[in-house]
Amino acid sequence: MIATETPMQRERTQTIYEKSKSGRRAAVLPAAEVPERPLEELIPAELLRAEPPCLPEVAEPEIVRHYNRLSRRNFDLDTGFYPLGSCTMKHNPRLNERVAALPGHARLHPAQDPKRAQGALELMWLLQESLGEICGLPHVSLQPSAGSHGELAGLLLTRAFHADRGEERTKVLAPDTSHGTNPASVTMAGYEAVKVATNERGGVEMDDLRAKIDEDPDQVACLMLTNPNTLGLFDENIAEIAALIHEAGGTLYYDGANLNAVMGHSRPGDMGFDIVHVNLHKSFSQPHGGGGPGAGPIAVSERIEPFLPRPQVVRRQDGNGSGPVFGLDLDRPKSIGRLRGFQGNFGVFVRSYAYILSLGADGLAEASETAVLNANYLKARLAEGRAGKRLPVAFDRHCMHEFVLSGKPMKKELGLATLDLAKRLLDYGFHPPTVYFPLLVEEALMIEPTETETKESLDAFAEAIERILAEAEQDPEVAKSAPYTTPVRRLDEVKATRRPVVRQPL
Amino acid sequence: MIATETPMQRERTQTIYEKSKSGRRAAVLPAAEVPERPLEELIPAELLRAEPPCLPEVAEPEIVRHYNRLSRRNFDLDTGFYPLGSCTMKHNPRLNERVAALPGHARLHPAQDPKRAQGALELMWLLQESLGEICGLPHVSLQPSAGSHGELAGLLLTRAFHADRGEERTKVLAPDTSHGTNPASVTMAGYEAVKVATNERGGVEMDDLRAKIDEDPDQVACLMLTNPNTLGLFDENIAEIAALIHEAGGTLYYDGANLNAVMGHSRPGDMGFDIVHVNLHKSFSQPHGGGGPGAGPIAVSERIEPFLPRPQVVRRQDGNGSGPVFGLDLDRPKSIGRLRGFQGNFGVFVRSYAYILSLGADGLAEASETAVLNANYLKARLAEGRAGKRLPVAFDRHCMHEFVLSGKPMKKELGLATLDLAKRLLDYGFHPPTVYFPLLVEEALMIEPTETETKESLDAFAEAIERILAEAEQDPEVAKSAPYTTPVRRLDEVKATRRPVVRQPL
Amino acid sequence: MTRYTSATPGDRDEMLAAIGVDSVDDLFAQVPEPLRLGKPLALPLGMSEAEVFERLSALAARNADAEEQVCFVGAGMYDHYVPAIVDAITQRSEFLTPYTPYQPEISQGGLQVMFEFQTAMSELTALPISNAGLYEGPSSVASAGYLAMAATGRKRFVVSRGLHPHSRETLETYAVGYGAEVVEVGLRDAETDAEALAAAVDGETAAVFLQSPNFLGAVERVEALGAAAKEHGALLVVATDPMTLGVLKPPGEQGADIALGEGQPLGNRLDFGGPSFGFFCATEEQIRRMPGRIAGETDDVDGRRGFVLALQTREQHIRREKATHNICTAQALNALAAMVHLAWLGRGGYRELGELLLRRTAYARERLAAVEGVELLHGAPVAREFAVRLDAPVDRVLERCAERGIAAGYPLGRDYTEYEDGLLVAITERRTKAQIDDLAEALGAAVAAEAGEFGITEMQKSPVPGEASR
Amino acid sequence: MTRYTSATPGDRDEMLAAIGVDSVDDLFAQVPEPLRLGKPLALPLGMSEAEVFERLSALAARNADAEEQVCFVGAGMYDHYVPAIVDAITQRSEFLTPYTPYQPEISQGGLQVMFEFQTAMSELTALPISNAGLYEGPSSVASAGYLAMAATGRKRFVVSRGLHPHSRETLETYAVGYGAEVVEVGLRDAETDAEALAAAVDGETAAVFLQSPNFLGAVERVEALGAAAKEHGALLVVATDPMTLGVLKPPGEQGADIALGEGQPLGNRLDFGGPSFGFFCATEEQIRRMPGRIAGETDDVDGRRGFVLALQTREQHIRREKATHNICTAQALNALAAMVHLAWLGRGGYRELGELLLRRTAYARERLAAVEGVELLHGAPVAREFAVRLDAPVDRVLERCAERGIAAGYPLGRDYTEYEDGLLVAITERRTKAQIDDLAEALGAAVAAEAGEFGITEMQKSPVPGEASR
Ligand SMILES: Cc1ncc(COP(=O)(O)O)c(C=O)c1O
Ligand SMILES: Cc1ncc(COP(=O)(O)O)c(C=O)c1O
Repeated sequence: MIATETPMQRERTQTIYEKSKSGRRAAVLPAAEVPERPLEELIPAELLRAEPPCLPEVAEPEIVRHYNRLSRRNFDLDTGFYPLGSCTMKHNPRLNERVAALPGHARLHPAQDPKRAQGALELMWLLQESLGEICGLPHVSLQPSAGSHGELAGLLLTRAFHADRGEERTKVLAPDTSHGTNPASVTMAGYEAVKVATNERGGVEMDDLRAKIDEDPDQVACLMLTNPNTLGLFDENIAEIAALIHEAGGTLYYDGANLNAVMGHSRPGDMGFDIVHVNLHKSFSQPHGGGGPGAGPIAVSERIEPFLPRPQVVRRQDGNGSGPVFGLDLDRPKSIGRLRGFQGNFGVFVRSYAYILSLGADGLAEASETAVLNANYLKARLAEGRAGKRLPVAFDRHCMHEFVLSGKPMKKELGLATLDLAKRLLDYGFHPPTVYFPLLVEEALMIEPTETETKESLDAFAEAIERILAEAEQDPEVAKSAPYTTPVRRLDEVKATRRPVVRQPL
Repeated sequence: MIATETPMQRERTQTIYEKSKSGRRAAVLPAAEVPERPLEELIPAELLRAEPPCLPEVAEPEIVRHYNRLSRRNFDLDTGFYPLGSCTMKHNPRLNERVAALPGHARLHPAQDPKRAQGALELMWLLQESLGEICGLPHVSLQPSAGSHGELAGLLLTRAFHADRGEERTKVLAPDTSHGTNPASVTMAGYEAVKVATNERGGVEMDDLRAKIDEDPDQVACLMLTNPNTLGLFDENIAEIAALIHEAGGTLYYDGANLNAVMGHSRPGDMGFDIVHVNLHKSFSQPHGGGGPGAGPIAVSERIEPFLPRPQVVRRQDGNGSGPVFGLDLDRPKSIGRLRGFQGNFGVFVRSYAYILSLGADGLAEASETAVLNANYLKARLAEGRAGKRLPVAFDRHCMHEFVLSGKPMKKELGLATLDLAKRLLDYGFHPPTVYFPLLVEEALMIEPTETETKESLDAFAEAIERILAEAEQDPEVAKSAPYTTPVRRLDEVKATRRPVVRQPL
Repeated sequence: MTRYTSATPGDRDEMLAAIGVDSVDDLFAQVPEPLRLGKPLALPLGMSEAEVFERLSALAARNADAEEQVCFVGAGMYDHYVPAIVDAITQRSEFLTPYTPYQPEISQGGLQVMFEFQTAMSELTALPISNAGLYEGPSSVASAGYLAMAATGRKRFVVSRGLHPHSRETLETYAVGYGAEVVEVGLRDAETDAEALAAAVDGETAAVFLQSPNFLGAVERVEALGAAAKEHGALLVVATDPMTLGVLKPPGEQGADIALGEGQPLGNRLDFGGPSFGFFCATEEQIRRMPGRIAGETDDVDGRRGFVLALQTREQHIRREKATHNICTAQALNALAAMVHLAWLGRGGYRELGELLLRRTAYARERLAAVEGVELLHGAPVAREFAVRLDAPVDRVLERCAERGIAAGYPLGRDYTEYEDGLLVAITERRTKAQIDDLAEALGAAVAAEAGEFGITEMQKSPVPGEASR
Repeated sequence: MTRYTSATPGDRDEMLAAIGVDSVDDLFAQVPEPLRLGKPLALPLGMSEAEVFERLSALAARNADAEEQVCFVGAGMYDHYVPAIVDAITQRSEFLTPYTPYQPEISQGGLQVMFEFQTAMSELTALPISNAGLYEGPSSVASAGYLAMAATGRKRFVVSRGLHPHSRETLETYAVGYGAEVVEVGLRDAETDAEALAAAVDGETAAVFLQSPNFLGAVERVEALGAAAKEHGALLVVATDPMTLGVLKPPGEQGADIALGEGQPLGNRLDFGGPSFGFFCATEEQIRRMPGRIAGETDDVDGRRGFVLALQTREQHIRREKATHNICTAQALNALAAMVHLAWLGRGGYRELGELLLRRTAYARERLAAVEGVELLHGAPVAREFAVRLDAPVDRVLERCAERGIAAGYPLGRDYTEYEDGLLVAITERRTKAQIDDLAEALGAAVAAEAGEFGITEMQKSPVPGEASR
């Protein structure tokens, strides 16, 4: 039998270091043009490096080939369906890359005098205004670098807010469905994380919430909520929840990872949230880059505003009537201070602002609508046939932009874990959904199709699931040893953690 | 047995038309802003189109996916070794793409007043000067769009040159090793193509050349020669050949497809050539684009200059001493006229000029040197072992930048045609060499590694050939049914020509 | 080593040893001594990437591109917006760096693109056969002449003066080669003189060449004009602007045997004139005489659908001196750009874009006609480009507009002595109403200033927009 | 439908039928009525691609970027030349559009890049462990604080005033959260005051934070300064500039427990400050306390080599409130850019670039010191950035230089009240000798003009370059 694996599937991967040969290089540098003085004249010998660090020595053609070949070992959104729940893998318009690359953006130094960076500051201000409108909150800071950074910011704001009133609170509540970053941020911000249970409708269990508050209302600093939550369900009790928290004196934090469900339809500010983070790399089409960059701007209510990080982008009416002037406001005495260097991930802002301009008020609302339609349609498709039996939806109601299935019956009846299903999906050319999250659903599969998928994609995905289940009824081993078509298969993750090899020995 | 073909290998390809659904679209257009008058008011009804043409209706995400997926069905130079003889598949620097994309180049209208296109004209002039120096000829026209266009230009120049002297000649000579475009250009330029034989050293058979000239020297308009020729061999008799042609009153045309062998080492002008075309998409790193764009500038001797196409880029000393001014010279009374619109493939000129600047005099010479070294090394590697026996080199001497093997023994002894070997190479991850050309070598394999390949690549290629031959000794069917790992295998080309389906029925 | 080569001194030694020579010079020994250059080329030494970038940026900065000047220049190439996905897709290594798809198994991407492109161009022109693209517009016209000679056995071309001057000149250049005669027929109020055309066509005529919209922007009555060709058995070759075929009756519905043109408006940037591509469509009858690559659909040994280069027996690499054309390397990447642009527009967008151009052009034409010192050069219907006459020297007016950041149009005097006062103004979807208004303002001011300076007498102007005509 | 969505009215009907509802509104019924917005957002309607492009181009045009002004501004981010292959590779869909590699089988590309990056950063810093990157520089400093608290059980940080002001401020912001105290130690002739440092460090100190080259450009004696930390069992955290480690002794060879910094100089554009990445390297001891993703090498079931996310048990998605950090989405693409840039430089090029910076910086420093009205702010050794004092108000001088197309440097007064007259000047390989000479000229002229205007008395200048000092 002749192998039909492609040469790329077959090849043992080599690192760029393994392709290195002494003396090769891609870079030619400009001549120094200035006197070639010995380095020791410039830097004390004991502060000089004896041997340059080991970097690969490879000419340009092989660098290009190396990374091009590596790239083909990735699955990506521009190639196929990527329904990774909670991640909003929506289309990444190339227009956004084009405008981000304009030299006026890409080669603008962050310390440029604001007077000579008016375009950049205006863009940031416009983005702030837009996000504020979308979130229904009056003030925005663009500084946080991602969602988790926004969470930390929100908790530091909460601390400052309470401190300003002479309070010091210790507990932050979050539902058991919350994302891992929520409790991690809580700890990092010096609070104690308190878990709140989920009710049978998939929302916050109100009794438990009340109990957790009542334990010691004065210690409740904040409730962090994702709404729709990670089950893809809108919490029907949100108004009451907000009232309870506010009554206790806490702030209400909105984890905006799921904002894509409600843009132009419902606003966290109107729901009573004080602080919202927005993941520009989710709802606002910043490409995910294999794990970043992103940005996690926060929108806040009036009472939180004084504490926003500095600098803050502001618009001032110029004295001489020549139109507004944009500036960086550093003079914010109550500010929690900086969360990072300079002004944030500006390149991400450009992309997301281009996206907002492209879609506009109408397009954003339509995007959320279609996201919800696509999710409910795929849910309906997966309620049919084998999937309906083996992979029931965790909470059986209309979902928003995503939904969670449970692989529990599949595991019991076919011996197939959710992981096996995920791995077999790879052979069908799909990125699997998020698996084993949220934690309260056994063998969870969290599916977020996003609005940019066609009905045909959704149908094809549903059919693939159906075929995998049919296959498994015949022979569960097929999925249990999957995948078969990828360059590597079922890697030993335990080994990688027990005896970590995290760099190449050279 | 579970298929290990990847989903992309397995999938039946669909055209973008087959992904179309009425009403979908990617483009949103700006509003007209002007009165919405009925079209009939603007254009007589009988000149209006009743139904718009059928174009695919697809939203942007699916367009991106469609073409990204299609792209993965191509083998490319940035992924692997591509020793396609006569094509100089050398590295295509991304720097060149970057400078070509600068708005000052990319958005410059070709009819812009030369006064406001001085940068572009200077660049063209600098490229002309550089190519002139490299070719050893004083004048250059950048206008031809590719090699074959340059050939046609050269023959039209020859005709004009003779006409100017009151002569009309009818025959153009070219060796039997010449590229197909040579005789095709001859016919297109209204000449008769006369074939000259090749001697046992791989050069022009001098007796045959003399005979063909002597038949009727007055009818010999031109000899077209590739030097080194398509066997990769430098014609040792070139001086004598030039003398013979010039004596007969003909012009000597240099097909510059193989210039990559001699840059900075030997110049066609010095060899006696009157007209040279240069393939910027070969020697000067313009990417091949799946079959263009390229450019085929011509360099000519003093006596040919008056006939060059118009417009010609010229440098003038400005009267007021403020430095040179560049212009388009249209006032060329003896010119053969235009070969195309505007000024040629300017974007290609930018890339090639960037390449020349990058390499410089030293780098160009080194490139040719390494090209010759790589070819001879690979030839030596393939003279060993099985390849040495089954695939002997057609002309056993040192080659220049490429060489030709003959698969005749392989075919006789193993039943394997050159085509089979080529197809099996696909499974090993290599682009095959040029096959069945030049015609005078039976079962020819024409191999041009180029200077930008590593020794490791050459070794790997030689090993693959060795393994394929070893495999074939065991079972020739393996190669005869190859490839196995490609999305499709051995397509029916006869059907495609007999009953051509050249567009999608809609 | 340069940065693009990898042979280290160690590699060299090993390679030379394997070859069995002492130095690379030994390999160059086959070049006769007197022909070896023996000295460095008189070119600068190599430069770093950053330096090359700076150098070329400095050159680019000396061009006034369409970002710097609002561009109303057309004349065959237009400042359309090229969608970002066009760049993203054409810059993928997999499309950018391979060559002609000689090995179909590993070239299905490129081949399928060709097939899709052929389908789209065939749809646009309403002719059943399209190739995968030629170099560019004018040389495609010349290629049509070569085809027509082969198809008819005749050697005479009748050409409208409305055909792009570059096309006419290129056709003449080629015709000298393949030995054909070119006869030109003049214009009447910017449209091809039908009577003169009918008189010029005879039984020796291989082809009649028209362009619509023609160089002055006028939409020609192709069908009526083509009757003369039909009558005498000549081919009707129609050059056209591919951005107008969403609204204008396509050549294939007007009796054209061949429809061709400059492809730049579809997805290709201006690039100071190239690279772009020429499209070339024809009737079934001409399929085996077509120039250039053509992809065809077929099956593989397993019955899977695939694409190959079809009808290669027309081509130079098979047929050599008997080939239907000499073209080899063409403009595949540019055709891909066009295909992506067309897919992006889609059926609806393509149509709408055509309408948008028509309406904005009508607006611009009326707007300019209402300007003092500017009048329409002709009253024929136009699609996206039109001609005016100026009451002041065109070059000086253009210069004044340029100083205001407007490239106001193409001076017709460059090619037509009879229109020394003519200016050709082109509209794309990038030209907003505000820019058109600016143009009108600038032209008016420039003409007035020149008139003032040179004391040209003001002419009586028709005050009602749209009624202006000569 | 927007241009990015595909649901046609027909699709919608079919989908709604499958769901069993009449309209999408029914799906939104779960949002309590009062919380439904019920009106359009107060944002403009969507725009065409060309319009968005024009709009953002117009904004970009209002920024003076490093193409418009010769950029001598550094302060943590530098105008290096980013090689073209960096863009080509990072813009490949396969790198640009996937997310974190949770499914290693189809993410080997990204995972291997992380592994290579970790190797390279480990080499640069001479520390054995590197993560795959954090957000950016200053927040990485704060993350080191969090690690140090966990490692030592202590809550006190001693920080050099030479640490980037943004890093100091960010550390303080975070410290308020996780409850640590920050103590600052001042500078002496631009270097961290060794005595004051030794005095500040005590048995409660979790970490000592240094930066070398520090914010004023001075190369610090890290090893000597770090002794105090070692003595008291505090971690030594060293922020550094990754472009200097080809020539400067790396933190790992000077006793650092953690080396970190802003990664922008490696392959990332300025982007008005982000996105870039923070690198974070440490000793073996800290491996299970590291923040961020780490790729590890392993085998698959067939024994094939592969890579996975290693040590995930540190991370928030596994450990939640017990995680070593809260970071999730990081800066993978920026780390890829760095890796490609480093591979492009290679061992030799990286070293040479470091040398080039050193030499050009030395030249620039001497050149500026020789200018009337400019003197060195300190005489400490520098690598690629140095500080001067101006005999005229810095803002006004900068303004004059800006008008000449030069961004002359970073005004130290923004962050250091003690250096109101200070200017920080940064050099990259893009800054040519000619540009440096221009800068000297421009600064001289500006100071003179301001001095003239404001009647500041001229100071005695040391006439010999290099001898200038305070
Ligand atoms: C629900 C939820 N919250 C928070 C986050 C954290 O956001 P980020 O990855 O941008 O830090 C994520 C995404 O990863 C998420 O899905
Ligand atoms: C030897 C030779 N001559 C001429 C040509 C024709 O050049 P082009 O393809 O640029 O028209 C080629 C290449 O294709 C060639 O290899």
